[in-house]
Amino acid sequence: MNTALVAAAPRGSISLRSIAGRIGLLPALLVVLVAGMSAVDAQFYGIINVLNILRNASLLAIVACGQALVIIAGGFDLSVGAVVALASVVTAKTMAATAAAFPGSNILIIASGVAAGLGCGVAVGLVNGFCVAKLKVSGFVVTLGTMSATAGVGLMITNGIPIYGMPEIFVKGFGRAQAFALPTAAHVALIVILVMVFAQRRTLFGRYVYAIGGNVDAAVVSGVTIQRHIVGTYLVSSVLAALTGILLTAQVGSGQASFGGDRIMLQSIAAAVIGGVSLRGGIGRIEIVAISALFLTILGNALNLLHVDSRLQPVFLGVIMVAAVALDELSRRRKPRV
Amino acid sequence: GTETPWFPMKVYDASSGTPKPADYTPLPKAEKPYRLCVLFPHMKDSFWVAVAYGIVKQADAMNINMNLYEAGGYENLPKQLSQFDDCMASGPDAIIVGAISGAGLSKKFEEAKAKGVPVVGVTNPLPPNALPAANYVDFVAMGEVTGDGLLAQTKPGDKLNIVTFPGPAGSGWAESFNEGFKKAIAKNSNARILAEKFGDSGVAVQLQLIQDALQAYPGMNVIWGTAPTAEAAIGAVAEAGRSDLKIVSSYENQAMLDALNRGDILAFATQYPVGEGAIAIDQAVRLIEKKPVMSLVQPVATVIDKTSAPKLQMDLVLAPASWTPVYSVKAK
Amino acid sequence: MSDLELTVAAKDTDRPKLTLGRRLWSAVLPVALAVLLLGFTAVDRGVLSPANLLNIAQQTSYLALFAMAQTVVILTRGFDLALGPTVSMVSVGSALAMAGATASGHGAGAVLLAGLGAGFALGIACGLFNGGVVALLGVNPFVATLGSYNIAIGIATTLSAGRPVQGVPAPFSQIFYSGSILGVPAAIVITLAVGIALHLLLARTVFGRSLYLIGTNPRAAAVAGLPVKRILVAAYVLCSWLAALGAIMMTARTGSGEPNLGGALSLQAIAGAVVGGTSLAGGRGGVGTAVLGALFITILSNGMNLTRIDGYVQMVVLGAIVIIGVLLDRLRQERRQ
Amino acid sequence: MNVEIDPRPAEPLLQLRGISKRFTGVRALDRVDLDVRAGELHVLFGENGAGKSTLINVVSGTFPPDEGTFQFGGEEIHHLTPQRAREIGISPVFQEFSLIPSLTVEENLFLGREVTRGGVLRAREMRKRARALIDELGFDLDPAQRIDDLSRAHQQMAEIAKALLGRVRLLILDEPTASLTERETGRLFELIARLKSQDVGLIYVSHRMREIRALADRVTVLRDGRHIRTLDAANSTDGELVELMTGRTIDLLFPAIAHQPDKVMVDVENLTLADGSVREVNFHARAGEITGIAGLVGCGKSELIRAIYGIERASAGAIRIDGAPYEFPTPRQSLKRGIAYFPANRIAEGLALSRPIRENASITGLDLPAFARFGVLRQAAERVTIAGIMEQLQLRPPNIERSAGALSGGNRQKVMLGRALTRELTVFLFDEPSVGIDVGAKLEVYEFMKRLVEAGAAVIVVSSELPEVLALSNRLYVMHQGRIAAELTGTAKTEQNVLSSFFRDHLAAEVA
Ligand SMILES: Nc1ncnc2c1ncn2[C@@H]1O[C@H](COP(=O)(O)OP(=O)(O)OP(=O)(O)O)[C@@H](O)[C@H]1O
Ligand SMILES: Nc1ncnc2c1ncn2[C@@H]1O[C@H](COP(=O)(O)OP(=O)(O)OP(=O)(O)O)[C@@H](O)[C@H]1O
Ligand SMILES: [Mg+2]
Ligand SMILES: [Mg+2]
Repeated sequence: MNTALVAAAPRGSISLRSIAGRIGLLPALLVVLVAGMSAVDAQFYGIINVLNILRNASLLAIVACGQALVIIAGGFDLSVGAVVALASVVTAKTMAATAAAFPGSNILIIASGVAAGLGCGVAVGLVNGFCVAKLKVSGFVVTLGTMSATAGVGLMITNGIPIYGMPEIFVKGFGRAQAFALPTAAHVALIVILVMVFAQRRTLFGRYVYAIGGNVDAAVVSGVTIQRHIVGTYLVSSVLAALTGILLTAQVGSGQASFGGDRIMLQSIAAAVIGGVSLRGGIGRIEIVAISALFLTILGNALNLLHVDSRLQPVFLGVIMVAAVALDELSRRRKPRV
Repeated sequence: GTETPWFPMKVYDASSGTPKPADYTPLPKAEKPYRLCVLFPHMKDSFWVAVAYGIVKQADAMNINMNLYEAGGYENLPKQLSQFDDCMASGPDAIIVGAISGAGLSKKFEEAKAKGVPVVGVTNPLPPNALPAANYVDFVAMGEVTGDGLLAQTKPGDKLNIVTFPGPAGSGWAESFNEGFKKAIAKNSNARILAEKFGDSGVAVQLQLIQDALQAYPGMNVIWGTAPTAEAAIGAVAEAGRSDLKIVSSYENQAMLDALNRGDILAFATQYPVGEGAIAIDQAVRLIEKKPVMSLVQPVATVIDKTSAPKLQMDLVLAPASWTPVYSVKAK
Repeated sequence: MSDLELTVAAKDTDRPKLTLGRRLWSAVLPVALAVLLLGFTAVDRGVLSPANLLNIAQQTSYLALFAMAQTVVILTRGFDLALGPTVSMVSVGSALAMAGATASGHGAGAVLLAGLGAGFALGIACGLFNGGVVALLGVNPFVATLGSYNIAIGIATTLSAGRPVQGVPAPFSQIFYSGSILGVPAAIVITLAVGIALHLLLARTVFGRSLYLIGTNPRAAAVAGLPVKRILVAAYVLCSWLAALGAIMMTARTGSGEPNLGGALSLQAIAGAVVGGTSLAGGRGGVGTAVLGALFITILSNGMNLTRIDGYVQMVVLGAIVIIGVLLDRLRQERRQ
Repeated sequence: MNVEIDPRPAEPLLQLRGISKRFTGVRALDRVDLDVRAGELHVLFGENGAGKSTLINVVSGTFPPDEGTFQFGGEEIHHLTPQRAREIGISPVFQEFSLIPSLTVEENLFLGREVTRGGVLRAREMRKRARALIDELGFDLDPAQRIDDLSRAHQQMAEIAKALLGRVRLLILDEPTASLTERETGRLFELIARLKSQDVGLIYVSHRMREIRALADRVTVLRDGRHIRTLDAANSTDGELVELMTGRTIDLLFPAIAHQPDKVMVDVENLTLADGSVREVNFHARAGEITGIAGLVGCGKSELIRAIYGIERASAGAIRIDGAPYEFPTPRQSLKRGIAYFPANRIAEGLALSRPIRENASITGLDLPAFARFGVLRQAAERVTIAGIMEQLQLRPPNIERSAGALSGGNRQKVMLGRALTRELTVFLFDEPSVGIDVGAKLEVYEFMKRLVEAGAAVIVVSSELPEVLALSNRLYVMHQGRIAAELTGTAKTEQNVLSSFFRDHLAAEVA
């Protein structure tokens, strides 16, 4: 290249700006929160509290990762909460049934339960994906519909009554177990996050998810197959939600239709959006979403440790959430480009 | 199930304002196959399934038609209002309501009265004299019973450091339970409430609250809260290695009974929800037939612990595990 | 392949000549509604009775009002998750104000004013917060309104101590609920009036026009000199004000201030708007779509209640039919090309 | 270059017969025939909306044609998809870019044909190949930069590079120079020559007569979706082509504008922008004259006028409008003060595409009593006014209730210009006014400017098309790296002088 003809060298500020722009303020806020809490309350870094935080953050992070993927592809998954509940119920019910049929064969019981739970995720994910990709109904409406239907099925199965009868080892040896000083859920979440980060950065699927969310028309004319990948995002999201349902079931020791609800759905979207995923699609990184899940969990934990009145806690949570994102927004505010 | 008949059932007759012990016995049959609507806040736990069980069994026994609607949860007051309207539009002979908010339905009650449709309140408390007939325990009193139950099992001189988990803020019942419990606890100077943690009554939410409370209040030695609270607490407490912690539940469900039998919890309270459902049907029929009716029935709320559990008439507390809820009953 | 065609085709808003087939298609949602109604009637005569039709109209009026409120902000590519908690907060706030005014011995008029004033003030405050955070701080609407969702819940339960607030005076319920004009119940009258006013506002005023332009292309609207921030704030304020009005009507309906009144309303209102054909991508929709969506959802659940479909089966049916309804609507738009 | 050479086929590389394509109410293509031979550059020529892009979309597999046959390399092709098109060597450079804004240049280059091993991307391999390709093309493009961090010109380069990745037998260029400056254009032309010598067929769309002259082997003229004639470029004149295209004779010269410089309307002193794209610029524009600004890509010329209008933030310096200081410009204030801005990107910053033309045209006038009273729209008055304006600008089709998105490029520009006629304005800022619009429309835009200046307005034109700014402006500023490098007037205003200002620093640096 003829260096003499470089008209305008790229400006130095671009790289700095893009670093700030891409990672954002969230990790810094997280550090501040952790440091502040550690200074104020020694309980905060007590081993049990840390384990609790990690476990709860892991559960949220797993759902949020799937949600983030769907949002990056330009969609929305409102059904995750209902899937968590359905998977929990179906897992427990299947285990109870298998345990009755083949008492004692723990491996078979657990395998069948987990498979059935994940199967629910696969089923709902496929329905979501099919309706969005093939029937071209907006993701919001489709998942709103499947949210209602899935929750309905979960309640039809249980009538809200918890399901017991899982093998002890599933609860004690898996749900509440620890390995290398970390709870099971944290290991699962770590694996999920690593796989997702890898998929996002290093696989065709991840690349195409960005492309589809960034500009569908351009992706089409570039020869990207759209439908398959959209189905893929909804599938991943539902399966991860089902996984969370199974982990919760193992932890609590019973299958519950109350696990789902709007709460976990809203939280998962919040974690994704606060983690820098753009609701317009095309932008977002899984590792930051995981950090954001951790941030939200620690925030809730901190409010409890600080003995904030539980009726007023939502007020603090709301203000801090808005403030964090507003700060982030101001710090990365960039000039509009033509 | 057991063959013990439900009736006569021991209740308080609070029609006059002061509760008097009484025996409740329903009519054997309705004169005609009336059409009844039943409105529930939800059918998402074994508690409301138990009420439904009582309603369905009694409707069968009295040979009337019944349709049951559930609103999907305590956050759905507008939906219950709509269901009330839908019921009214279908022309029922009477309506039975498990109110999401007694105060919130008061206008509907007036409308039904104006149209001459009798309404019976079941299980959830209502403003005084809102309806011609109702049956529910006083939630404050029931909270108090659990407090008394806890104190009764405490050795004199033992310090009680309690965190309460009453249930969802703004639900009304959570606040009432909590108030009654605190009233009872105030009688013992060794008992102290460290904090009140409101939150949705799902196991997952309660679990997080408990985990945090275990950290925030290391001195806590009593967990008092909803049935899901107790259910979540069992695991969390075991995990934290705090076998000294006492767990008390403010109401009943299948899990509480099992936990009590295993010794995982100290006690739970019951208001005999199956009986409530059955009585509500009878009250409604009496109102339709203009027969004398006990206008406010209060089932005797009792606290169940390891010693009283075997004596408990189980089929007034919970529906049999084999029973699946039915949303409508057709008269023969 | 057809993806591109579709997305491109959807941009076109030409009005081709209406043939009979097209006319039928353009009314697919109303036709689906009629079919639904007839289907329910086949099972239960009561569905089409005048009493039930009035009942449907009355129930629709609340949801329609909330769906209209959402539509205002959805037009600008936003939404208001805090709508439900705003309703709860306004219900509690206005009931407290009225109870307070009554207690301090004011006359009926002053009590009513106190209730309305407190309710609308809370609503407008909520709208200012949402609008301010979205427009001035540039926070996306999801996070901004999820924040105020939490804040409003906290305020509602704290103010009320978690209990229904008694003391809503009879005249209040008289005016906003049980009253009627020419036999039409107050809720329907109010929603009709608000609907017409809002339609005129959207179709005939600079503000309304600006909402559509901003929703369609915010950058272009800003470059063309529209005061985008001010309009966004106004849109959120209008949305919350409408929510406050709905809250007041519902408080009159319940006769008490309810800290949980709005629990699940946010999503239901968004669903109402979107099912009726409002686009979450902004710039498309209006009063008509909001009312249609609300009507669709209300008729569906009313019909299922009257035909005695079991509670949880209703949820499954509702989910399926919502998807089918929107699918039909999409096919209709495709047909128009 | 990664271009494999096929033996020259006996018949045309691409042969289309009777291709038709309808959109809502529009017959975009009506039984069009087209032959493209290997090694030839075939220009598609026609007015805005004649169907050029539609034809290109059909050739590259984006739209299936409604009817007609399609042969490529002697083979009948059915059900062409974008993937298939690329596989057989058809490579399009689109007018509306096929780039994903949130991905990097390199990720975009390989989009749809990533190098993978078992579904896993081979990033290093792709980076190497991307860098090699960009170096070979001589583009000043960093493969690791995100598309939305790039100027439109750089995006155009990325789009071109994307088309040249892999084996190309037919390269399609839809207005590739619309946002390139001299240097890149030169590069592109070298490249085209090389491709031709390698027997690649090219379809080229442009509204610039100079380019057509320089490049074309044959020209196919389209009008209203119909094939009018295909002729040899060597044996045809510009006038002839334009007449075929429009159906009437048009004088192709720039209009003679009588500049009468009057008072200074825009006065910029020591202006520096917050993002550093403009530094310490002193600049003024007078009423009654056209002030031109030229410069290479990224020199900050757009940013300068955008700052005056209020969509870029200044960090130092002063702006005076008609002598009065203008401190914190915003678009709304600017319009009130009589300043209008016409953005270069009419899709991102100009139009609300799904809204009617009427609403798009009246948008800047909504604060005026002519369009609204007390916030209530006067719809009848609006319809009459806008219809009048659009008639004056000869909008085609003349229906102002159609959505702006259904218009061709030139007509979209007319809607933008129409905004200027809705209110009293004294300063007009044009950013690339003729990008993407056809010869006829260009002349109409120039006539429009002429009328404005002669009526005493101050007009500022920023343009990458040198002949345009040279011919139109009375005074011409040349910008370089955010600063004013020269101010040329009268006889000094020559292409040679502009180019030497463009490159002065570089030459100096090279000498040093
Ligand atoms: N997706 C579409 N939907 C509806 N009409 C369209 C669509 N695309 C193009 N048209 C119409 O088809 C005709 C041909 O458009 P096309 O874009 O091919 O023109 P063009 O020759 O490329 O013009 P330009 O020089 O402005 O790029 C125009 O009338 C245009 O309005
Ligand atoms: N080599 C480059 N690589 C990346 N970004 C660049 C480069 N040169 C310029 N830019 C970016 O482009 C912006 C300006 O580009 P732009 O092309 O819009 O300038 P311009 O002077 O208006 O040119 P034009 O009018 O030709 O578009 C600068 O803010 C800068 O960030
Ligand atoms: Mg074109
Ligand atoms: Mg520029």
